[in-house]
Amino acid sequence: MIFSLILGFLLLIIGLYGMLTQKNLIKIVIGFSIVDTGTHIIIVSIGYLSGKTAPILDSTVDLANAAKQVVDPIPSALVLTAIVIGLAVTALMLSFVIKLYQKNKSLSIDDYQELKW
Amino acid sequence: MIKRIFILLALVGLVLMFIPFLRDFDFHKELSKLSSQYVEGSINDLNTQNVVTSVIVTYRGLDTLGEVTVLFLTTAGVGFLLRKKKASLKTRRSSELLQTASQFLFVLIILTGIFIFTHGHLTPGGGFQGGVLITTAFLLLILADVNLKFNYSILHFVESFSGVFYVMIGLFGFLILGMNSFLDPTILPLGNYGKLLSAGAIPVIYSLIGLKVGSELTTIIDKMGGE
Amino acid sequence: MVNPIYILTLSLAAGFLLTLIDKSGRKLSLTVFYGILSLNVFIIGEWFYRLTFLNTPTVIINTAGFSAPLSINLQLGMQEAFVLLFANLTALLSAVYLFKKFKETHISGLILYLIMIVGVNGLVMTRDLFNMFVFSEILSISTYALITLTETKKSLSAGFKYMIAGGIASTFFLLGVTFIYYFTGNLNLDFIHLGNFSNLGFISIFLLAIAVFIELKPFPANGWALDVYEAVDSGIVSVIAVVNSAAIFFVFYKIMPILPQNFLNVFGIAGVITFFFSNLMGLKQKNAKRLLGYSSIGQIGLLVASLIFTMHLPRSLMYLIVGGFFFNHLIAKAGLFWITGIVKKENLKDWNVLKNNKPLLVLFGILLFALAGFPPFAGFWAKWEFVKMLVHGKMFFVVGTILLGSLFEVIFLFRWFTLSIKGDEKTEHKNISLELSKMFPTTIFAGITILISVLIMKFFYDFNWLHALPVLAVLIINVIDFLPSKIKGILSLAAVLTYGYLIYPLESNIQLFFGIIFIIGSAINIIGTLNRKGKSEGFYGLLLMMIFSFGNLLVAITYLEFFLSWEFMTISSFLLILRGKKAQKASMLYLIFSTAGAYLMMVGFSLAPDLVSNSVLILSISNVSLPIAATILLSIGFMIKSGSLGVHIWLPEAHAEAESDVSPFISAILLKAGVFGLLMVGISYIKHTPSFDIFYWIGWIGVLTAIVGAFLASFQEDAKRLLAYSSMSQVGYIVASIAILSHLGWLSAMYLSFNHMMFKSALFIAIAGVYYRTHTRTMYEMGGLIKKMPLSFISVLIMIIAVSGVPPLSGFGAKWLIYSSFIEKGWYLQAGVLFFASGVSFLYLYRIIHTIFLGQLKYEHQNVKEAPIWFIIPQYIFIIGIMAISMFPNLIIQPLNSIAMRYFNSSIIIDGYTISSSLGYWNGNLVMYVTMGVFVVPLIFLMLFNGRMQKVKQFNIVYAAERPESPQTTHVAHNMYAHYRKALGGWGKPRIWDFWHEVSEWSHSLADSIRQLYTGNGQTYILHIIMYVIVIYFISGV
Amino acid sequence: MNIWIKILYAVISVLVVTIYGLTLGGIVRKIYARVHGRYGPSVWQPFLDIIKTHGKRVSISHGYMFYLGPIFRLAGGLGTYLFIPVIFGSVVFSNFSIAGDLLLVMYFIFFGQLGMALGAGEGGHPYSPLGIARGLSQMTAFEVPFSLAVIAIAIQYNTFNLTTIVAAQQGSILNWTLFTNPLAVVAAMISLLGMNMHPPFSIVLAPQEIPIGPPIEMNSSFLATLQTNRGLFTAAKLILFMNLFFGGATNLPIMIIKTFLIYMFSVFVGASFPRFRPEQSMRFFLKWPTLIGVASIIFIAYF
Repeated sequence: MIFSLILGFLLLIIGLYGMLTQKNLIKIVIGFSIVDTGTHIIIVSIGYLSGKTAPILDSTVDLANAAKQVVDPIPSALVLTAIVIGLAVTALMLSFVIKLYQKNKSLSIDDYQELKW
Repeated sequence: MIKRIFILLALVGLVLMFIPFLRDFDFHKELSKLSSQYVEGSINDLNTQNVVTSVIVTYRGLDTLGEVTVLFLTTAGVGFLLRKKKASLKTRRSSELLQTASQFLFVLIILTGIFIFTHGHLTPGGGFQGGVLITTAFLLLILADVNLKFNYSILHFVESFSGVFYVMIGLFGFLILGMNSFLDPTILPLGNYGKLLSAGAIPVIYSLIGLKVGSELTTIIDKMGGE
Repeated sequence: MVNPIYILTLSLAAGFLLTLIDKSGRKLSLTVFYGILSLNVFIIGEWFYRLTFLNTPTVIINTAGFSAPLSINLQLGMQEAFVLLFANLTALLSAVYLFKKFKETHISGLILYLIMIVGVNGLVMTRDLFNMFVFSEILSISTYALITLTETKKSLSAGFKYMIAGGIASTFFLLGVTFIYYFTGNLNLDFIHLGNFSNLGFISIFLLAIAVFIELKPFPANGWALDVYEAVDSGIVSVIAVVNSAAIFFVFYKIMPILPQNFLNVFGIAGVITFFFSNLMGLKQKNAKRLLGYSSIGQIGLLVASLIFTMHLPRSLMYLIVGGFFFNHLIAKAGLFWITGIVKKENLKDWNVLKNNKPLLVLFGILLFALAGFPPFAGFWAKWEFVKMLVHGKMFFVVGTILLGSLFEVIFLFRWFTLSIKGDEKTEHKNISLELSKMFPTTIFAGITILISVLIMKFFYDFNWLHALPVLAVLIINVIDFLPSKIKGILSLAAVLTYGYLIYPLESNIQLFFGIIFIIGSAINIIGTLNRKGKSEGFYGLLLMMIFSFGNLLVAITYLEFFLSWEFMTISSFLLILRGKKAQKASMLYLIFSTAGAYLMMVGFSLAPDLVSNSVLILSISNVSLPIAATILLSIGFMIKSGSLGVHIWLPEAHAEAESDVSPFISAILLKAGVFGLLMVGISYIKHTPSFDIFYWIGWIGVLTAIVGAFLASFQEDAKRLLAYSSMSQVGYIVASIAILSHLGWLSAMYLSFNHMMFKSALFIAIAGVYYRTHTRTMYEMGGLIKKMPLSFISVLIMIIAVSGVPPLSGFGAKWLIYSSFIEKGWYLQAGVLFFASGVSFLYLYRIIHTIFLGQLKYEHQNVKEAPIWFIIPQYIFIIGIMAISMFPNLIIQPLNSIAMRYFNSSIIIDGYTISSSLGYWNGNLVMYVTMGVFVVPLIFLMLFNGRMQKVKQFNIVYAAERPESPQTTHVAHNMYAHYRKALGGWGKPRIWDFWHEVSEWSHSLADSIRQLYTGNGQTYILHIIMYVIVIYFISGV
Repeated sequence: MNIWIKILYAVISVLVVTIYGLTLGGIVRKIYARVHGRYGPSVWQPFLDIIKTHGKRVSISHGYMFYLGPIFRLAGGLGTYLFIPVIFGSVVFSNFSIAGDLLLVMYFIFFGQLGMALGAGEGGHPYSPLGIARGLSQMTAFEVPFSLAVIAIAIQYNTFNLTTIVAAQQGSILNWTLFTNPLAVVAAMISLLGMNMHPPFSIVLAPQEIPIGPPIEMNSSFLATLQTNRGLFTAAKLILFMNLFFGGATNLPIMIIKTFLIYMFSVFVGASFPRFRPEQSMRFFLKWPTLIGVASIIFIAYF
């Protein structure tokens, strides 16, 4: 599905734009989430085969000829892992944000650049 | 301003880089050889109705173990980051209605969650999805009462042991079936295709994953919720 | 044999259980924690042993009962085992290092650490691309969390930047993996083939590769990494810099087979660029950990480049190069990061606390030398072979960039080192507490570094034991360092003589001659060091190392052996110079120039054709025709060591600031190593006359060195500096005479070398004696010491006559030979300049003897005594030597004649005591008798007829009928040749010094402006990464 | 030849030349006086001076180097002279020229200067080192054109052997270096002005600034030794120049005439010009005479 592919890339770019322009740490994390989501959509969409069903081989699928009737299960499997990992990273990022805010009472990324050169 | 231009340039560059994918991408009409093998294998070797599940739990079981580990790590990481005692928030007690409803829903959601992860090899869903559902149940409780205290020992116990059992099941395969059989689900009988008790150890693994994911996510939400 | 899957599962299970285990006490959980880490090391260690030494085949472990590509498989071969062994070992030792932290911190810290190692192990072993992603995320996430082990604003913000950068990189990775799957239908590395890739396939591969590459921190997309290195606890940062980097580097290694060649080339160059710029920027760095960060990033760049450029080499060589760099980086960097955690000082200037802490200083030194790629450490061998390989591949731009980068690295690392030893004395610090848990891992790593060096020397190169002698000397002397310095001195003297005896049979002819200069000269000079009080810790070890390296130069058979000894010589002399009180800057200058010279030599030797014979290099080199580029590079390298004009600025500083009994070694002997080398180049050169007459220009440089050195010497106020410039001038003569490439020329070069060794040793020792008594080197602060130190005076008198070339002493022989050879060669104008130089030398010679020994004695020196006997003895040995060869020049001319005859037809006739060239003749013996006659006759006359003479007191002079008010105003000594300076006008300005100063300023400000890239803003870093991806994408031309 | 006879010849040679040199010194003082419009001392004044100073009752020494300084000086003069073959073909006046060539002579000149400088240095008087510093500096400068000229000669005759050089100039006056290599002679003659330390190069003993310069502390016998040397050393240098550039001499009268004329050249210049400052003197030598010397080398070597 070319549209979902386009959507995925679009989200990716939008997310990056957010990460690059937003000053608020939480918004940056959100940007990252959007990038992640975009990636996931891209992954899922490449597994799509037009006109085929989900790779769950219950009674609706002819078992003898199953491989001809279902979409690619691998991207689905991969995306699941990717999602979980994305979630994990996001959670950790948010914890960092919380911690940073607790320590410095600021959510602006500009306040965290004393390390340089 | 200059930074803006650079940002724009960077994004335009990225778009230029991705454009070939959108322009020249031609979708497969057939499953890849590997996928076909998975589909066949899922039926013949693993007796698993849900091919995605067989891929996740068996063929790419190491990934999944890693994935669980990632979640576990996140729990540990969040716990490590937010390791200071959290302060009790002063809040108005939530209404009776909310509490009752949430407790009612809690049981329902938990049961649904359990259903989803135990049927991971048959229907869409599985350990992760079930685990997440279970978490939502706890989230509901937390939302209803912010100062809710969980019994951490149980949570930890579930978390630890589901993980350890998962690893142990993996190792059983390895010990029983040989050195290439880490995480081999055929240590348990494969059962009948399409039944709950089929697909060897897959449902067991998926259930353990469900428990682990549920307990871990709950811990994460609990940790972060208090901050 | 434990299945490697246990490495993953045991740690994992332990990680899962630790929360529960911890409930029964931290002690138990710590036991489990360290137990598992050690078990990992053990398992992997066994595998490494089997795979490497028992030739066990590579194991492949499939999972889930299916084989790849259906299931994910793990692979454990020799390379994996090597990487894992060191990763796990580092992890274990880092954990030991963090023991205190782990005892107190939340249990999650232990879990994170344990699982991080799972990530590393999995990442290295897995063959599945997506699985790599999962393991790399395990690694990253645990690292992110561990960054907050020390919870500061800095570490948190660094961690956040790291996460974002890592997130972006893994997005690219994920996209790459996805599309690779789409285009190849596979995720397993072993099943992905390049053959049928479409354009999109290449882009996918590119995305994957660039993601890994970004994790390797290429310049300039690496700001986040620097911040992490700076902000994070030393124990954790060593894991990040070493273990993580190693794992990701290995991932890069794994995906390399599927990368197209044009990507690899681009990445290789990008690695080189990273190496160069990181090290350049390191120049400006004041913060110790960030400095290490820059170095670390640079090293990874080098590692990548070396991997890519050595792919086609034979396996064993590639392992030496890549493994050498890898190992060197891993071990040294971890150790140094640990030391930063022990010292706990951010600013380099505060590191002088190390001064009072010998064990730590030794560790620091070992690791730093290893990191900088000095022998005998692994990095040295890797660099040598790598440069050789690049040169053979004609990749000169890469070689140049890498060597320049290495030079920068040496500069900033050793600036740090010298500051630690010689930093500002004023700042007082409390002593550093040496916790066992922190010292233990550091010591282990320093030990492993040495061990590996030994293994490489023994098994890869199979060196003669002689070549390890310099290092052994240091070690042995260190063991007996508790003895008083006199005993060690006598032992050293014995050792040097024994060494000389040992290598004597290996020598012949020209080597024997230099052997006398190097070994006998050193032995006599050692007597001067016997005056040391106390223990002089470390001194004799370094001294022996230097002397043995001199000797080893003579018996070196291969280029590498020669270069090895050369580097040992540099190291030891650098450290010896550094022992001087204010020698920080001086030793740095010396090191910088020496290293630059060494790098040029390295390229030069790489260009040289293989040696055919198996005899000593100085003999076999005559069969080899060095290409013109090699000749030039080697000559420059040797001329740097001999202090030729343009690259001489290290020389006065080093001579002046070294301890006064070290200076004679540096001046009289070390410079001759350069002479020896130049002679060696000349030997090859004369057998083959290339079209471009390089030695003509070397001759000019030598001549100009002589005149400029003489002038500079004349304008000094510092006695040792004066002597140093004098050495420069004298060696200029020697270089010029070598460049003549004739029998007479080489005869004069060797003759003067020998003379110079004697008179410059004696002069420096004399000045050492004066300094010992008066505590000043500034000449105008002295004066009239002839009354107090007559023996020293006589020695200086004889030596300056010898230097000046006034008959009847041996110096005249040198002058006679040199002018004859120049005229014979037809170098008339050069000879004119040398005449001028020899005239100017009278200025400084008179100055040094007059301002110190003659004129008015200062009040504060009324009570000084003659120099200690230990200084007098060597001087008089040298006087005897000078007198002997003055009286009987044949003693030395005859053997030198026969040496030079090996290379040229003899152009002199020796008839009795008369030596005749085609131009003139000289009878040293008769000149001596005539001089004695004309001297003694007036003397007797005066003694007979001037009996009424009376001695007068100090101020009894014809002074306008007044008594001078003080010796200071009466002693004409300060700025003695002011009028000459005036006469020279613009020619008297130190332009060369200014030039090098500008070079230094310029590179530092360049470094400063480039590092402004790293704004510290996380978003900018993301932008860098994205821009970097795009730029590399378009350069690779996918 | 018996070594004792050789020594006897050397003694004779030295005595003759010393007397000649001292007389020359007297004549020069006379000439200077007349130029200045004075009557001037007797021509024999140098001899009288030596006898007088030697006979002084008070003699002081500042130390052993001070004591040795004049001896070094005289030995330098003696040695320089003794290594020069004075009269071509004469056995008596061939001296010890078999010991070494032109280079030996050139470097032996420094022997006395260095020794004297050291002796004077121990005197402790500030004028001594001041004068020495100037003298050494000027020496480095005038040595440049001189050594260039010597190199040119070495190229021309392909030898440093003084006897050979003189031999090559025999036969006709046109064989003199003066005519065969005029540029070298010009360079060398200019540096002779510096060597003789007459004005404008009299900075070492400059009477206005550092009265009598380095020997200021020297007295009695020490001074007498120096004065003796002055005669001998001046003559030695003149003989060297004569040998190098003016065909040498085949007998004593020719030697006396030639050296006298050479000396007159520097006296003439000295009487006509005021004194340079030190740096002016050095710059002078390093400019034109040096260029002339270089030109002479280029001319002789490449044309």
